Amino acid sequence: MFKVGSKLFLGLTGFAALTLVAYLIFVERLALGGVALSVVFAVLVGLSAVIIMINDGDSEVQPRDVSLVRASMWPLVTVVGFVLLILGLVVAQVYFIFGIVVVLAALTEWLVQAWSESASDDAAHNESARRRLLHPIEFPVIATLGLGVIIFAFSRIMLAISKSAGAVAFIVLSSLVLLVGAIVALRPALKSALVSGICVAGAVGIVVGGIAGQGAGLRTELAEAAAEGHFLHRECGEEKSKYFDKKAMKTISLRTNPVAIVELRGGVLSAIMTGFNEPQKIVSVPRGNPVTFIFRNFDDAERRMVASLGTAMAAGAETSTEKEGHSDSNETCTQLIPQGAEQALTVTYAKPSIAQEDPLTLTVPGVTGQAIEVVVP
Amino acid sequence: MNHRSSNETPAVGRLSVARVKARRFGQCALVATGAIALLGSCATNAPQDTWQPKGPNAKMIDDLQQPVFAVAGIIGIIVSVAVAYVIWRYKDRGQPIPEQTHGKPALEITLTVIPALILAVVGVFTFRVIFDLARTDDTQLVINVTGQQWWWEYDYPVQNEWGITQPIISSGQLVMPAGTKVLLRETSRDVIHSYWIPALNGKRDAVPGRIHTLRLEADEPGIYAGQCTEFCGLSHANMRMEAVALSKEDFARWIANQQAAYQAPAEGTLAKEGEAVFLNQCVRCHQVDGLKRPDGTLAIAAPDENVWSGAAPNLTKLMTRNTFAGAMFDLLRDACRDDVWKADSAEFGVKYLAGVDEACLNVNDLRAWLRNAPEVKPMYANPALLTETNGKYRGMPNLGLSESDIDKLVAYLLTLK
Amino acid sequence: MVMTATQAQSATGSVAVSTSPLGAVARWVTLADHVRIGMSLALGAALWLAIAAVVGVVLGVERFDVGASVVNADAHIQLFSVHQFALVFGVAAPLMLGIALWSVPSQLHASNISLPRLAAFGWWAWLAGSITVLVSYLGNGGPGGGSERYVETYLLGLGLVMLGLVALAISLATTVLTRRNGLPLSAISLGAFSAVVGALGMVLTLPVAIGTIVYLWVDYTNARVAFGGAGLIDSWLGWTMREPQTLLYVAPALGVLGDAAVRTAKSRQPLRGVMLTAMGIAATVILSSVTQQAHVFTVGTSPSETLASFVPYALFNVVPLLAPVVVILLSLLALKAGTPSLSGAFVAAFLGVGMIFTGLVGSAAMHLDVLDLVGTVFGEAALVYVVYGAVLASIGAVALHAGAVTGKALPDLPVTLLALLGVAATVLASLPHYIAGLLDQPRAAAVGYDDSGIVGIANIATSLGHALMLLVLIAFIGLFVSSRRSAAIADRYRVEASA
Amino acid sequence: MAIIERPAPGTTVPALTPAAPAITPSRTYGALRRPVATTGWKSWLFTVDHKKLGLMYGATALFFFIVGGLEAVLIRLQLAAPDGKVLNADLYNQMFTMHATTMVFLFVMPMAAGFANYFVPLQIGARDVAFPRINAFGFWCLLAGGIVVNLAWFLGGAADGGWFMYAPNSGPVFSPSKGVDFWTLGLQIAGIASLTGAINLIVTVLNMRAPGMTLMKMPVFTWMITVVQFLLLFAVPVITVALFLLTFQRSFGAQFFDVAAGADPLLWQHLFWIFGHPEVYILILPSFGIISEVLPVFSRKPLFGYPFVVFSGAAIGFVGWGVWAHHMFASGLGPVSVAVFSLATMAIAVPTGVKIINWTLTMWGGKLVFTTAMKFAIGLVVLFTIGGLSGVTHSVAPSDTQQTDTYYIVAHFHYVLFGGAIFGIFSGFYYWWPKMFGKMLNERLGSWNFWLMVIGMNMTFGPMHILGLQGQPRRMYVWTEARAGEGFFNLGFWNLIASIGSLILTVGIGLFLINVVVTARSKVRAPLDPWNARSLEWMTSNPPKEHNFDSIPHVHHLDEFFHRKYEEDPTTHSMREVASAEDVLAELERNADQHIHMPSPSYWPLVLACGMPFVALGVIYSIPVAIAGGLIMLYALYGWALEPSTAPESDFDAPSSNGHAVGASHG
Repeated sequence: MFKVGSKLFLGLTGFAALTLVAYLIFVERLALGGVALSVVFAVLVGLSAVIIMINDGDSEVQPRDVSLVRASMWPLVTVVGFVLLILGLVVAQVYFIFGIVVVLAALTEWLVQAWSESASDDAAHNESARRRLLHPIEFPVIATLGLGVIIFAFSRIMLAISKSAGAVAFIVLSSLVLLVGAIVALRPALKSALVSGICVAGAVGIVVGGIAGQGAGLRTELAEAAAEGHFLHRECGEEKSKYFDKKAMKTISLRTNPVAIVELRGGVLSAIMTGFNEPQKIVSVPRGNPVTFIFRNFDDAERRMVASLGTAMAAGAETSTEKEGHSDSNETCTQLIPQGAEQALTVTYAKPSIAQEDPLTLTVPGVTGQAIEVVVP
Repeated sequence: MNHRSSNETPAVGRLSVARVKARRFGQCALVATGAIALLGSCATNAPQDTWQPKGPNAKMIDDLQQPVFAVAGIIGIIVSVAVAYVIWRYKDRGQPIPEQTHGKPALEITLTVIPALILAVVGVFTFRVIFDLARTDDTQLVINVTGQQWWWEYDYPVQNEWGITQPIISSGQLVMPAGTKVLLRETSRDVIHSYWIPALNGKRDAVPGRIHTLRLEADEPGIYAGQCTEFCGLSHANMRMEAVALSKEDFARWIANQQAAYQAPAEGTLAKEGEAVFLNQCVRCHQVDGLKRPDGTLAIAAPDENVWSGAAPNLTKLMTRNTFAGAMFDLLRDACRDDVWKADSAEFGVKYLAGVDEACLNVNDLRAWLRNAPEVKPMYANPALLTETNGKYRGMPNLGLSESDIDKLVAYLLTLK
Repeated sequence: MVMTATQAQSATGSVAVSTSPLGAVARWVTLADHVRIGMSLALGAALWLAIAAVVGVVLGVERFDVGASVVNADAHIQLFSVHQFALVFGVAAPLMLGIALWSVPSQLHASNISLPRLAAFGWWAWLAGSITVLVSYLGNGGPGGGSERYVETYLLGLGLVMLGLVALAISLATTVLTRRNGLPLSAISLGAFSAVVGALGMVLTLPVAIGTIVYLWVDYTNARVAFGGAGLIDSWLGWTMREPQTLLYVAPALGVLGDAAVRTAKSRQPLRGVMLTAMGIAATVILSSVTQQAHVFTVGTSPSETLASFVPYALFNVVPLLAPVVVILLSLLALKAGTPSLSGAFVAAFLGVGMIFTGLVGSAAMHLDVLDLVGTVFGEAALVYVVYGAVLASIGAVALHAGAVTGKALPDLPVTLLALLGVAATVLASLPHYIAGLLDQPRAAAVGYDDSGIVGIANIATSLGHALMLLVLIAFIGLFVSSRRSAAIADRYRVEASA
Repeated sequence: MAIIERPAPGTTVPALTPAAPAITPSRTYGALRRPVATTGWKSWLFTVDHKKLGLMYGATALFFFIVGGLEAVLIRLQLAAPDGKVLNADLYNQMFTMHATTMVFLFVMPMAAGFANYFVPLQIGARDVAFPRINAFGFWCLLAGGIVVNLAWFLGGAADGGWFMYAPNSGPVFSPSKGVDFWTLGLQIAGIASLTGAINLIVTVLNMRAPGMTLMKMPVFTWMITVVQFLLLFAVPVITVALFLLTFQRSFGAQFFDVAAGADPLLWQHLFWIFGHPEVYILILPSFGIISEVLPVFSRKPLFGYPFVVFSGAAIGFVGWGVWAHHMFASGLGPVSVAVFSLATMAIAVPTGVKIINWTLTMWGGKLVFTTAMKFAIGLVVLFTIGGLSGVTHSVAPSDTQQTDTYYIVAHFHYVLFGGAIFGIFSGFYYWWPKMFGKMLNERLGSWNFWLMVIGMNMTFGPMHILGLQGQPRRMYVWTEARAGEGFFNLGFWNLIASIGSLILTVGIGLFLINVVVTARSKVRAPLDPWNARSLEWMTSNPPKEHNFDSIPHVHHLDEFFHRKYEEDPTTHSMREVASAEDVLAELERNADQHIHMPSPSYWPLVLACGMPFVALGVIYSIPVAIAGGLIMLYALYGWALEPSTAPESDFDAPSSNGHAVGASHG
């Protein structure tokens, strides 16, 4: 029953036990060394059991020679993942996450490859089994990565070149795609290597362009608009930015059912409201409710409408001003709009008029003596 | 049927005997086809009956729907009878398998064209009524109506011809002059509600961000019941409203009273103590115009800090209304309520304008409401569940008032008229 | 089990057999056979040996004169540290594992190692980790480094190195335990046996070190509140780079000697079981070096106190000596019993094990309280003895197995000469420090001792020794490469290997 | 489609002796080898057989019918008396929301899908649907969607915004519980089932009809199902978009319906009803199809005006797209929109009326046999007429502003959907039960079932007309005595009657379930042609073999089966029997096809569908879970796409030594 190997391991185990006891008696109790020796002892017990169980490896049937292990790059990729992990721990978290992804992906590939290769004796069959298991993962991941890179690179190109050049680039690129597609469609016998070569060349071109675009930075007006904060739609003072789209009405739905349409016509400001047959000078709006005014400018100068929100507003919550307005001021306004244009302004009055020292008004800077009074009951 | 209703212009008028019969027949014919043969007992004077118009707008609708219901009922009966006949006539009595006919196109085309023609006629009249009901250019009085969970706010924009020189704000009961073309400008502060006084007009949704109009006109002074009919959340079932039509003189009186200055309760009274409680507890959300703090400043409610919709009912003239809590409860006790509701149109104005006094006050419901509002009306007022609304209530929370505070508050509220 | 042509081809270890440079790179990064992995490791270790030798030379020169300094004095501590790391984890451990992986399958008549991809992972991890460590040293890292970021890099790199070594050791141990082709464990070659002993020892101890590294790294990233920082890294991890733990790394050397003796003597190994047992016992004892304590023997005031001091000392310092002693004695016995014709392999292995023994003896002596050697340069010398001894044994192992593995034997005479030169280099690189240690030259320091007289000479002598070792290394690599190019086929070894 | 060749039963095919390499396929692919079980739970779980899937659709739908029915009973109990205390406001709101959702999305639609799945291939003489795996996927999506929607009951309360889920009440602020999230995501998942099913059935009908079966020789049921599938194809994407927007609004802070951000809440209503109105026809047309099969069979006459019925169905399908805003007459659309939609709604009444006329005329002059199936069909004709006529009253927009959102509407659509859709479904149960299970449902119990349902249904929903006209709004968890009117026959009385009716209805439906159990335990087998039927699905065994037909019949007549059994006497024009059903079947078997290709079962539909609930739960609770679910789906999707189009022999272990077991299981 006990062969030499078993005896050896049993002996080692016994000796480890003795060492442990001696250590505990003579050195110290509950120290790291004691713990370690206990582990050593336990592991040796396990190993001895295994050795005895497999009859010292001296069995009749030899384990199948699985030396036909094919080359694999996954060990290396796993290590790359570990290096990324280290980099991530030391430098920046993004590497760490990337490292984890790489390690997990590599281990998955590794495991499946190992499993598939021992699945049967037919290598081709094993390869097909591996493909069937892993292609559903590999294809989408690789495709996503590839598309992501292409899209990102393309966006860098489009952000870097000027508006008109962007249109041209788009036309040229789509024409090229169409052309290549047409050629492929018309000549189905085309070598697939050639087609894929064209695709790869195109992709590489876009990526290179993207890198160049990233280096060049945003085109001027985008950079200007970003610097001026116009992506936040801030414009209530006297500043006039040429980088702003003045005809924007935010949404179509705002056109329907405003509380009042405020018109500036011939220097006179008036509010047109459903149900009132005459233009009004007083507008009654419910408190605490987002209400929409539409400002129409028939004056030949560029005008904007300013809604004063009252003094009580200044202390109020910022949610009560419209999002594009200045939350830190007690007035909000539309953009400057040219003749014939219209703009919507959504305002919420949180406090009743009686809480205000000054009347709540809608006015147009530069037009004196004209105001619509807003009454909040 | 068609010809009779089409000859009648939608106008104010008393029901003729013939039209009563026609209406009964239409309504009951339909019910009959619904296999319920209780013909004589259909109408029971429900306050929200959709077949009892009390104003020209509702009457336009009624004149249109009666013939349609009648025609529908007749067709229903014809089909039922035809099916019954077929069942009886062609039951399998051992007759041979019939000839395998595949149809008679001429018959089928005929039977297709007839209903199409009937519908075309109906369509013409429908068209007219739709556009008549949508008119906004003949308005005599504009009232803004704002829905929120779960009550209605009415505000009367400045209209000097009606003596409204400063905005009036009210809730629970829509007070309007009888015989006047009133236009409601509806909107909502939170979800979609629907304004519906069946006796005066069909319903119209109050949609946040939009202004919808609804024509109302009552022939006679009186109270007309209604109910929110667009599902609006937890207490949808408890969101009711009442339209009160007053004669033009009474309405002018009502207007004058609504604009009258605030009368502080006399020093040393229970009501004065109630005012203090109100200032302490209620004024955070509920505005009473003209109410001053002890330091002489105006007390301004800030419901936007406590209530999601940013509004709570203005209580300035609470006791001129007959209801509270979104018309869920009456402020009048039953006897007094019946007195007002069943008053004939001549006396109605006087009785309504008398408002609520201590003798008539429905103390039980009011006290229960003050004691713990969410218990008597389901509302989102559990502080533990308000994360989505940044801690703001939808509805009135439990204030945890003591009984003596409630005594004081009731006394104070009774002075608000 | 019939092998088809496809399978045979795939056994060569590459997907596409291509002779282009790109194909060569592809084959190399996807390696999964024991020969490539073993050789890669051995070459990597050789590079580190070169680094260690150069650093050794620099340190010897530096310590020749306390006052003058050729390198920045701030870098001293780093230099000593990198020297120690290079010797242990750069050279000894990967070299012995690499040689074992390279040669063990042929000793077991197996076609490949078990878990070859794990071994490949181990190799890459060791390579990446050791490069990381090197980078960390260059960036003022290391256990005593001043840059916190690079100290962290050092810790994590060291962890990766250990992870790689564990992976390699698992592969090696599994190979021996599962691929014996019917041979019972008692009948396998001593080389294979010693490899499994060493590998198991590493599998059992290095995870403890990895855990400690995690512990230390947490300490570092949390403002060093747990252990107090830089200075303690060495005291927490130092055991992994000192005797007797190093004996685990170099354990395969003992088996090389045993096998070489048998082959040289053309006889059976006498008392094989005793040898196996001795190796096992020694290894088991060494496993307890994770105690991280230097067990110094002090004669106490009472016999019981003396005993309490002696038992652990003997356990951790004296018993491990059993292994080299038994191996050496039995090898000599085998020579006596057989008809020896001395080979280069035997000479190299014998001298290598001798050097290891010398190192271990030095270590045991160092822990005698009476000699008062703890903290002196004596310990450094012991390490150099062990590691250079392992290098010599590796030369022996390559000479011994080259025929069976590559089909090309190494010529005996050059190997013998190189072995002798190697011994000279080893002794020159370490013995002077034994002496300097006895004269109280402190460890890992270039200041604070009297450099007049023999101490200064001893230090410069070590420089010569390291330089000489570098020469031996270069010469041996040259020898190996040239032998691979020669046409001679080592039939003799083939026959014997399969006998 | 993956197709493997299987030997037809009864034919002698040499045992499969593949010259396979020494491979053990089960080891090769592990869990990934294709499933082949023909019995046991695995044969159901991984099946792609349209009949099995049809039965699974049916069983699932029936389960949800019971769930939805119990919800309805609770609603009626709450409303039986004023100020009901059975449910609180919150629970009531959940109850009516889930009652509608369950009945519409989880009962009627899947039940129709079940019938369609089972009978469309049989009626057109096909062996399976065009995309069997997509078919299986559809079913699992439905089940997953149903589970997700109902899961909310156990995780903090079900959806409570009404099945119409109007914005902004359905937004995160006004419906803070997770119920609406479960609802939106569950319905999106269930929507996938409808969409895939639609594509599948359309392609099946267009491509896989038996030789000789022109479109105008197709059975009306198949026709109606086809129309429904087109409706689904266009309607489901709309609601999916709406639900998607709502999901984003709720889970990711989007502002599609946020008024303060400039949104218009009516957008939701338009999106919902553009789906919602065609949905009504999606619910009702399958039942129209069913009774268009049942009425001719039991009248012993072909359907009167077949082209009119078909084209009116198609017309309903078209015009159904132009009437959605009649659900929004009170929403403030403006008079022009209201007028247009009012007219369009009137127009759609015409083709609906055509159907009723044709059914009546089908019976006219026939030889009527009043089986339970026939009773339900006649019940449908009458009750749907009532529902249709009350619908016409709604098309008059001003009138609608009075009655919409009152109980009158509830009465109307229950007459349409209960009296119409459900009666048709029950008619289908009784008519096709012997075909599906080989046993006849008990006719005596069936008669009780029918009459209790008719009485219960009229008692429940009839009074609701009165309740609505008297001004009782719907969706109120309590009604108050104060507005109930005077006298004995006030709203309280009618509410009570309706509640009692609902209990009678419950008993009636309970009888059906009892009937199912009784029938299942009975040992009596159904005859081959119990009804003297007329269409192709009866030209095969009861239940049908896995491959449906031994040989694909050539079609010459609309009622092919009938014309194979009967011939017209050229002189008297009377019909005489020339062959029994058994003769017809035997003739087909004699010419059995030698090689019948049946699709292979697959794991992927199930795996793919299983990923979806994880995505849903992840969106609600934790995005990583959603990502995990997404990865499962992505994996399944690619696994599916890369699954060999033809299952190779090595893909699975042969089910038995001679390879016969697969095909012979139904033999």
